[in-house]
Amino acid sequence: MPKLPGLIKGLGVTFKTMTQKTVTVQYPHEKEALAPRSRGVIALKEENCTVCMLCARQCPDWCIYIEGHKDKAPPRREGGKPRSVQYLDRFDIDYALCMYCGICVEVCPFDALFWSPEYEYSEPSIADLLHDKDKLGEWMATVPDKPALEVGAEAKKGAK
Amino acid sequence: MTVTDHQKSMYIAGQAADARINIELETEGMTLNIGPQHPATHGTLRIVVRLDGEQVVWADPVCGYMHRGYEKLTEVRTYPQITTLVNRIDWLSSFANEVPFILAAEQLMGIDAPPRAQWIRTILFEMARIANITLFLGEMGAQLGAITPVFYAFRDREHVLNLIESATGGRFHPNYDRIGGLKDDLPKGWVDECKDVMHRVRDFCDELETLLMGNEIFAQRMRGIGVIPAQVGLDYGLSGANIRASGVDWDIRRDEDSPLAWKHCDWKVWTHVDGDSYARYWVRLQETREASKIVDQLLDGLPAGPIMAKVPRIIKVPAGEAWVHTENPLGEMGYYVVSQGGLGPFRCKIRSASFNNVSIVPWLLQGVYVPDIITILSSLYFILGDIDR
Amino acid sequence: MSSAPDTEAAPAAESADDASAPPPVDELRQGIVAVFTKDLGDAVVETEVANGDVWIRVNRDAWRAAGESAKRHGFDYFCFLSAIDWLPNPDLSGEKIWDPDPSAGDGSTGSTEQSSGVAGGDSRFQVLARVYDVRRFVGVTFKADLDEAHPEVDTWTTVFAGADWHERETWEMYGFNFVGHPGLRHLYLPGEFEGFPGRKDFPLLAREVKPWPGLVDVEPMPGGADDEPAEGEEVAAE
Amino acid sequence: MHALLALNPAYWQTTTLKLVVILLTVVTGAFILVYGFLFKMMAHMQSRLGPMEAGPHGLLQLMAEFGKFLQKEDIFPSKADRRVFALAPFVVLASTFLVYVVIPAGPRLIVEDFDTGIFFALAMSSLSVLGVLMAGWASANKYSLMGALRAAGQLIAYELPLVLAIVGVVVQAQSLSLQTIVHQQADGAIFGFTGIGTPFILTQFVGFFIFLVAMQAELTQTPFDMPLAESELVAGYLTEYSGIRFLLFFIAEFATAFAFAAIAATLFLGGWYVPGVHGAMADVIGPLALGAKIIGVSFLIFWIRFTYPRFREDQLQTFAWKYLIPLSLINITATGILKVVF
Repeated sequence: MPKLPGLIKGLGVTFKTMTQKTVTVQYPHEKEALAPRSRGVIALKEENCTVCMLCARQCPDWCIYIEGHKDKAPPRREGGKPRSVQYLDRFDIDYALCMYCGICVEVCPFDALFWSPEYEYSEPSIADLLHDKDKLGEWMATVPDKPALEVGAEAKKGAK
Repeated sequence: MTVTDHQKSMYIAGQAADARINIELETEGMTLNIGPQHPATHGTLRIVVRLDGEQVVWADPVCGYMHRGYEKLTEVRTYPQITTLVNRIDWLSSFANEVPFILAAEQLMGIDAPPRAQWIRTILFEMARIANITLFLGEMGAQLGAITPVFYAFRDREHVLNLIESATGGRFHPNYDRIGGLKDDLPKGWVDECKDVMHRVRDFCDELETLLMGNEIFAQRMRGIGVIPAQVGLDYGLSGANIRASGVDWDIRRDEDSPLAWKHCDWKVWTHVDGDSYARYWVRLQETREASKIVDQLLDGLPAGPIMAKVPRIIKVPAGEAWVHTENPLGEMGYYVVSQGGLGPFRCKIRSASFNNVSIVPWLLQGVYVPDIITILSSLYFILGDIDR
Repeated sequence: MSSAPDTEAAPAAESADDASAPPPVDELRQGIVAVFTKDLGDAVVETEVANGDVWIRVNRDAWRAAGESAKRHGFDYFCFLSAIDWLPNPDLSGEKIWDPDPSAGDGSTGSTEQSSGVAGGDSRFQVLARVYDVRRFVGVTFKADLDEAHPEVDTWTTVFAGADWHERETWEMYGFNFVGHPGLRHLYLPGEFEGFPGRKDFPLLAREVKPWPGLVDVEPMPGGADDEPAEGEEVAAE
Repeated sequence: MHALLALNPAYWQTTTLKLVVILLTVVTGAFILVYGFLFKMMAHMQSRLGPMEAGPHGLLQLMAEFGKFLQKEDIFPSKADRRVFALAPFVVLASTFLVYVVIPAGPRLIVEDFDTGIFFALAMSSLSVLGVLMAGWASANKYSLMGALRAAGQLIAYELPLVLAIVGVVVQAQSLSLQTIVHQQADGAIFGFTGIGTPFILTQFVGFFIFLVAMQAELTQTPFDMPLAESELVAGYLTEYSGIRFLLFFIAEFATAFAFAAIAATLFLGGWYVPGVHGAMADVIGPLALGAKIIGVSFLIFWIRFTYPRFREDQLQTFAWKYLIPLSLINITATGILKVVF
């Protein structure tokens, strides 16, 4: 005959939990804020981008498509020669393929890509997951400023 | 009244049908397919089982449904790209997969990460262990029919995942480890938050202990089921809690001088003598408690300093071969990295724990009842990504 | 395979080259190497003790003897068994992994001609196995060169029961035939899969199907005849 | 009830009235159990909220489930034995409805007061084994076959302790009819104090414990839910059922739980009797009292169901034959001796 205390204690645990408050967050009504550093979506700061194609080439999933062209730009100093600057025509990230690894954000030498903890951008059709340049620009608004580091940490120069 | 031919043929057909049913029922045992979509297998593992009544005569796991060909992929990728790939092998404790790979690359390059990075790596390693094993502790109850523990496991595991996310950015796939250190330092207030989450993890372990371990039905279902003697376990290359439950006192964190920070805190390696499912569950429960104690001690002694060693921006690992293995939550996970000085490794053999842990199943399942198949499978605690790579 | 006395055949620079200051003598591991050389005699072709690990390369036909002697000397934990295909990686410098400064050495991913790793060996296929002693906490990696035409070696399943699955996987991926294995059948791949995907010459189809987005480059200046290199213009490498 | 309505309905009117009342109690009973315990209590025991979206606090969730099952296609496996497959849920449902015939909810609120009331109830409840076997065998699926065989073995094994547990009560009440059992409990006295009558739980607590355990097994609920062991047999004998037939099985399961809880309340907790209430008032308060007692008993059942893991097949059988049956025999002899002495 199995001795009772073990079984009774088990019942006690479930009864205690029944009386305690539940942990459910009812999603559509209440929303839980994500940590500022969590990788929800990639935002593009267009003016920083110099079409160096580094992110498209380092992306393991091949999901960044960039097209750009060179053009003459007014010289910096009035007397100088017109500068040739590279303009961005197309910068698409296909979130259907992206695995949120963050290599592109890290490898970008000109700080044009940022992480934002936004996560509510699911689409009924998978084609709309290809975010183009201005959609990525919109995400810039949701990029939090860099959180302070823990005590004892040395601020890395230019850490994203 | 003569019997018409039609009646005669109908009669013979009826007899033949009865005979066929008898043959089918009595003699030839029933072949049962457990999986590939089955609640007891963590992912897509199919086990073909030949039964005689309710007892297993012969069992053969069929894997490969989740085979992504990692070793082939690593040959065409650079080291940072492989770090993102590699934490998808054992997706429950994904940070724990990155560490041995990065250590192997660092060993080849002869670089050492600064102490603060090593300590934070160990903290996140132990938190990945907690996230992995708490799911097992709750889910083992579900395999035996108790629905409630799973929810406690997920409830308390959520806090650990939130912490990992606030530090690394990803709940399941942190991609936080770099050759020479870590990507970023911890955010403000992370250490105190981590302290009371560890406290909550210990409460969860006590709660599970009263709810399941004390429960006589649970003990009756688990004791003496799926006994693995130490020698057979070693032969099959079982590692982690599976081998410690059979009495082998071996833990890579304590017995090998790995650059991580396990040697700075005192903790105990738990072993059990029986080697049955109950022992495996018990050892894992103690390991979760030890892991939370390790994290507490590491948090207290976290040294200040840089998070990243001096590393060139484009990393070229010099030629050579390195084998680094660590004590992952599922068992011993190791990478045999062969490098020829390129951006990516020339060949990277991934030794995952669950592959060996499941290779013992044909030996272990002989003469076992059907409900015990599920108990034994869950007590071995494998993850499909780990088996199929 | 002529057993060159201890000179490194590998052209690639050895990490711990013996020429300079002799590495700190790690007596535990030297002892192990001594035990195996005594036990297996001349079957041991080459040994290597580097940064806390032991490699032993044995003759192909002494493979099972090596396993048995390992088990006798306390290495009863079977870690893994796999294979290395020393054919150089298909040329990936151009399109698959992009190397920012192509000037570095001979192409981005390693030498073009076949090389071999620690403890030498010059055949294309090498079988690789590792065993571990859970009491002294030390492990040994065994290697053996296999003939390229039809690679074949004795099975370890009689010595270590765990080798069964590993050998099935290696047979499936690299085409090594394990003599005496109870049932060499597919472990991961579907039944009628032909070809050995593990080998270096097996194409990785996933990357042939889709053009690489990194190939696209910035279009030159419209009417670009006179684009004299202003400072800081040609920053992107082709 | 006739005085209440002050009219003299013909026989067929009373029977249709009884039929309607029984139908309503079965459905509301199942509704209360499913919503109250399976949805809400289980959720809060697992620190979650349970259904909140459909209706205030998820009250209409069952309506949604009802609708969902109705519009789901009623699939018949190709090799299934069509007639037996179609009939199985109705056999189980029939056995549930028949049990309600003998349960008294008030001095006059009873469908038919048989002299052998409790004997009839148990006989009807053991009919469900037939339905389960028909379902398991007809769906031509390995899992359901094994589930059905396990169910048959378990239900038969636990029929015995169920019956023996009741013999103690019958010996003490000296009658098989449920109405008299309730009356016995109403006007007994414990050492002169007649306040709460003598609910048999005070003297028959061993019988009550065995009845609860055997009831848990009859309802195939954890820790005795081998037939529906989801982690091994996917869904036991219910694997091939879908649509309206699955709904019938589902209602039958919870209606039987309600029925058994009602029998347990009547036998051990004094049924509809509330101290100090007699005559016409008892007809009104009676059902409420019985309802409260049923809720209490089923709270116990479901509490055990959500906490314990599952027995293995042979442990389940040994537990029945080696522990429960000897214990109930001892209980019967003890009651017999005490009955004679006092």
